Amino acid sequence: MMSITFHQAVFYFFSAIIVIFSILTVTSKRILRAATFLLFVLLGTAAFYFILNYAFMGALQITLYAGGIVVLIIFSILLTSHVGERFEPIGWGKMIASALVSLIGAGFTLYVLLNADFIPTQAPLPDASVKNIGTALLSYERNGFVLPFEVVSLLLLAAIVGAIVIARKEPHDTENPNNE
Amino acid sequence: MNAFEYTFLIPFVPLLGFLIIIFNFNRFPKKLTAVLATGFIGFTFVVSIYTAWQYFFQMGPVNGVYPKFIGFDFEWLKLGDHLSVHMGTLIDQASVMMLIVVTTVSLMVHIYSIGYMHDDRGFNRFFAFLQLFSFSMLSLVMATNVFQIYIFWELVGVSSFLLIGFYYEKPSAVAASKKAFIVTRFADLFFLLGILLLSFHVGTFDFISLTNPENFESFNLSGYALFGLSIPALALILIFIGGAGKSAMFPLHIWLPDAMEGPSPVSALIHAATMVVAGVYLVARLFANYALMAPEALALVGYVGAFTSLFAAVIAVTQIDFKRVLAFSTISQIGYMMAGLGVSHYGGEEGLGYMASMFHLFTHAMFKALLFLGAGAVIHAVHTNSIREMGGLRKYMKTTHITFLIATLAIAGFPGLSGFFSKDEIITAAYQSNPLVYYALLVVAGLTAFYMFRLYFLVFWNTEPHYHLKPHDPGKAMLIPLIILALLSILTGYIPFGQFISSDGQPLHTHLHLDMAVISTLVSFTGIALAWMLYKKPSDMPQRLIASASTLYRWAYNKFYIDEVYLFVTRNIIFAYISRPIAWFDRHIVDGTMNAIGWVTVTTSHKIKGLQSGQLQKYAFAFVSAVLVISALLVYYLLNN
Amino acid sequence: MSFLLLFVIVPLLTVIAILFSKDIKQTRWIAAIGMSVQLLLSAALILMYLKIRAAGITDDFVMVKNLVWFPSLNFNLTLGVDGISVSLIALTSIVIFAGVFASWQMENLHREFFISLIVLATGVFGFFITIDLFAMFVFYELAVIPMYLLIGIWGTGPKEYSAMKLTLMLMAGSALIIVGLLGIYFHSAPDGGLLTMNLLEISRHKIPENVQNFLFPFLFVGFGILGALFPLHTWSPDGHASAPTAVSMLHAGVLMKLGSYGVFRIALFLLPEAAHNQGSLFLILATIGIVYGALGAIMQKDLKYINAYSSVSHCALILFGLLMFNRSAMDGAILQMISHGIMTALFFALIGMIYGRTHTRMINEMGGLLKVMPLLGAAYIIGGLASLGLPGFSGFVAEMMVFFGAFTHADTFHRVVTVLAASSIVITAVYILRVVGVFLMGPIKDEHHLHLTDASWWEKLSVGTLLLFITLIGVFPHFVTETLIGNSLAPALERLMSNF
Amino acid sequence: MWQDITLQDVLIVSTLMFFSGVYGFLTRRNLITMLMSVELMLNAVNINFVAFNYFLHPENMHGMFFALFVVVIAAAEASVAIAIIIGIYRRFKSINIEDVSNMKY
Repeated sequence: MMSITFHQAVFYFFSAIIVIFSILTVTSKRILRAATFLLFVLLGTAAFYFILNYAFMGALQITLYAGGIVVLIIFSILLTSHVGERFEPIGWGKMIASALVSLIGAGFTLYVLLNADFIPTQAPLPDASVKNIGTALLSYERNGFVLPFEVVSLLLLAAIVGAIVIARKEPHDTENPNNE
Repeated sequence: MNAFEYTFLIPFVPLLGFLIIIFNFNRFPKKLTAVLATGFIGFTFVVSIYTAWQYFFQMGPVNGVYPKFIGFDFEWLKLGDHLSVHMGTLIDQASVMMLIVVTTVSLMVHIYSIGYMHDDRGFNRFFAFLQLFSFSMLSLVMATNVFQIYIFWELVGVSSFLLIGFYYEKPSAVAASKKAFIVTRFADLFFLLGILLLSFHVGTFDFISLTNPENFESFNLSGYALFGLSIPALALILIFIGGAGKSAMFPLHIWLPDAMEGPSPVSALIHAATMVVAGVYLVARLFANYALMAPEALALVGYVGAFTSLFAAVIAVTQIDFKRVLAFSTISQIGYMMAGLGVSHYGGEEGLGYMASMFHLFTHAMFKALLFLGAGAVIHAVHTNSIREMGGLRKYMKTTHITFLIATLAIAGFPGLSGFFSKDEIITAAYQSNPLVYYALLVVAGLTAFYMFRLYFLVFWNTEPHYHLKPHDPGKAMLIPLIILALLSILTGYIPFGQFISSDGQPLHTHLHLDMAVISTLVSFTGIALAWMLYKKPSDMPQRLIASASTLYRWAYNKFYIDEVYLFVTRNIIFAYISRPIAWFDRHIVDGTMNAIGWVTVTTSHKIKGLQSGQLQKYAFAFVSAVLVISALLVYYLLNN
Repeated sequence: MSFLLLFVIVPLLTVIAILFSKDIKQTRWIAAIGMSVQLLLSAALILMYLKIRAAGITDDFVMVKNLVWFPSLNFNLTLGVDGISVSLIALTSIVIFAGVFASWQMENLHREFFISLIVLATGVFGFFITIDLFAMFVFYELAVIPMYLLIGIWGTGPKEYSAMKLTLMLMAGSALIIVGLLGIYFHSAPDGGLLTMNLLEISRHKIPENVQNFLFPFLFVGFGILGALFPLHTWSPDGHASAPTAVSMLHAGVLMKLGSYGVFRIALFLLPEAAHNQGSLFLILATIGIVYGALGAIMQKDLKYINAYSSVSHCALILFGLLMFNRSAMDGAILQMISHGIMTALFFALIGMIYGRTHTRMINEMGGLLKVMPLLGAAYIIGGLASLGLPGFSGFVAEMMVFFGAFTHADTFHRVVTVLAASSIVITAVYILRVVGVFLMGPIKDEHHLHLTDASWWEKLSVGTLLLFITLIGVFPHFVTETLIGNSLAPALERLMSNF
Repeated sequence: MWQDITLQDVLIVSTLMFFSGVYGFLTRRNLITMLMSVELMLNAVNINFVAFNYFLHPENMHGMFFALFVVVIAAAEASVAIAIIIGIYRRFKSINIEDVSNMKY
């Protein structure tokens, strides 16, 4: 008999949340609701990280994604859309074609994944403590990530500058005077 | 051998004259040009006379045969491994005789032109072209090889083109110059092919070895040829077509009457005395080959000559343009020379026709040049070309009248004048070998006398129209050449020509054939008498005659519609049915194919570019689908291996 | 550094100098000086070449110098010349010299114009000084590409269409050429050595005959497109008609010769057996081209179209001569390259000058121009006479040598094509005289033309230079046909005749 | 710990999540919702990285670091994307993807 352990129950619970809200995110007719559903998905993901014992990842997920990106998205929604706005229905052809592609893709991927022979390992679990992560990030030895760390920091800088430049209102932009 | 090295001066000096004058054509005053040009040609004349004296009298025949000298020679171009083209001067009987003809007439025409062209804007240009022509013609006659002849053949052609089109603002002159060049060029194509064929089989261009009968054995003449002709016959006929083009033989004669659009001195020099006889000269140059290698080609020359002679004489009877009558007369006389060559054989007494033909060439040059210069003087005085608007001029232009009469008598074969002797020899030669040609030539002799005196009477006698300005004799510059040529027309007949010129180099002793002389004299007197009756006084006889033979008259008057046939062929067939379709074909089919390829490409890309819709989601859809397909293939591949 | 490299360096320096010029006056003087230097260089090159030959060196190519370029593929910039390339280099420098003076008043974007023009010339020079196939190809492309800009920007009439058509067709030719070149490259070392693009090294081996048969059409047609091979000549009338004067001159004068030079140097020299196998097919095309081009020219009304069709006919004669495989005809064909190069440059220069005055190129809209511009008119007539093969000009010598060479083949096929080809001399006379008669002679048709001026000094210089060389070669052909061309034909002839 | 959850279980969830993202990306017309779909896909990938790390190569933390960097880059990407979206909104008065098709042909 299949007995469901507690772990499994928790896992399935969050899996259900992720899958259901993912689908709701991409099908909801109201944009603000979609953003909310996305938040749930992100939180579910964070839960996965916790389940998999990567506490730092989970925390990062919550702060950066749930706290940062979703808020950003909601801001932009408020800037560009009416809150109660509903999407026009999608054309049947497009919907069916997209759904078909997605389903076939999902099916194909699952087929491959389920047929693959992953070799489970018995190695001890990594010590994903914040200290270890920090050390690895700033280490330049083997398994050290200082170079990508620096690259990413530069990238972030570029992104910040880029975002400001792009979103800045053009000083001589007289075409859209009502765009305060 | 180098006794004649100085002969390079003969063509070179006029060339120098041409270059000097043409590079200063808008700088030199007319007087300077006249002096320079006449001086240069006079110098050439003196050198030619000296050459003739040295050749005929100082050297004379060696062992009874006149030798051939190469005066000056250099290799101009190498064609392949063993053929090369030389440029040089060949001194032999024919070339020395031609030197005399060309330089004499050229000198006379130069002097005459000083008066004739005096008021013309293109005075310097005219003299430059005359020099160019003299250079080309002299180089042609002294050519050491057949290729050199071809080269200068083309150059005299272009000088003729330039001089016919001298009044280039006159559309008729432009058309005439074009016609002259293209018709002769067409003939030259055959000439070239003939040279190619001959040189391929004989392996040399050089006249001395080419025409030496002793070499004939060694020529490789085997091989197939067209129309059942042997190789030499084909080659020589092709060369003759070239000569026929230049010498205006039927059916390539159509350019010569139109060429009268050029100034009269030009007609005298180029289209009467020198260039047009180049064809005769060419056949004469290769006479040994014609006579010994391909008698059938020579026979063709004879028949074509005789036919042309008759044909042109018939047309000449009906023409009313002063210079055109003379032009047809020229065609007819050249036909005479050709016929003379055609009935001749190689060597000895049998070679009478050759000698006679050269003799006639010589005398004809003198009196025909005189006729044209006289015509020029008349036209200069009355400002029209139509003999219907002339008459009674003997009272106003005494000297011109007398010289013209001498020339007319000479060409009509009046006993004692030059034309009588040379014509008599040709008729004799024809009588000895070919009765058909003989009768034709006899008829032509009568016709010649008739149309020449018709012309003479209509211009100098008959009714006198009303002249706006009283015509008068031209100035000294024009009269002196007339008088000199008139003297020459009388005297040249008494040269013992056979002593100097003969087919095989051995002096030929000729005597007057009395029986022939009587017959031909009778014939020409008949012609003269007829013309006297019809045209001396105004009468309606000519009109009645015309009415009684109206069809023949109309055909002859329209030159038997040969021009129209050519026009039809060129304009309606070649232009309309070949050239225009090709132009169309090129634009629409060939180029159309290229454009169609381009159109297909462009249209296809227009269709394809719909895919590039700018719709991000369509791209993404394609992207995802493609990723799926590719990964599916990959997996399939991995699973099966 | 090799002396030959100067032929590429001097134009490039000229281009750089033009970049810094301030106005048209400076630009054209810089261009004129640069191209005069080039003219002197080619004179010097001829002298050096004669000296080397006089010293008894009988190598196929002299002044050979190997500059490594892509060592991994063994593509090198191998320099080297023989008499033929020397004479073509001289031709190029003459034409570009005259071309600079013919575009003396190109006010519009003058800097860019002269730069493109000289870059084009650089490509041509480069093509002639190298004997490495890859380097030749690179220079060939360098010559073709500026053409697009020159026609598309400075042209007249439907210039974009013409430029596009010309470039696309020539690029199609390039595509065929590169296939052929690569084919040769991969068969250049049959006994397992290093693959090479070096003409000399390739010629030491025999490429297998079946490979030759496969590659020959690619190379012949590829180069033939540039050499106006019927029926791939149609870029030429449109291209020439739209191009500005100097470009037409350079293009018809020199660039089309790249095609025939390529046919001679690469297709015939490296693939002799295939040339024999397939020669008659291309001979037929060449013969059609000769007659067809000439007939096509008769009915044209635009001066440039007439000359373009005439070029088709004359260039086909080059291919015709080359395909005769004997000394006289090939010598004549190469002389025809030079002769036609100068002649057609002269024509286009004159047409440009006349167009610049009358603003029309339609012959039936002009008349009697000889009266108002005697020098230009006379030059046109002389050019016309040269074009119809008058003795005393270079065209005659070239034609005669080709016909003589062709006539040494005694079989019916060769006789027939030779007679057909020779008939073009009559047709040429017809269209040349027709043109001359209509627009230079006769009464003046347009009152405005009465006030036109005759040639200015730079036009005289441009036309005079070209006329001088046509006449020099025509009067003293021996130097070019024997000393320069004839003696350099031996290797090609030897290869072509070795098995036959 | 957590031995009763297999790798496949996690992968199934992430796959479904990923392809919902794909579906959303293909069907949504609103640029912001498309961005949200992209975030979904990124998260699915992150889960995979972490899961592979956890189940297959626990001896080091490469997978986790990958995910870490992806998160950072996603943050940067989101900020730039939203800046672009706002820019587009200013320009076109719409953030409908079908209205933004000037880059065609």
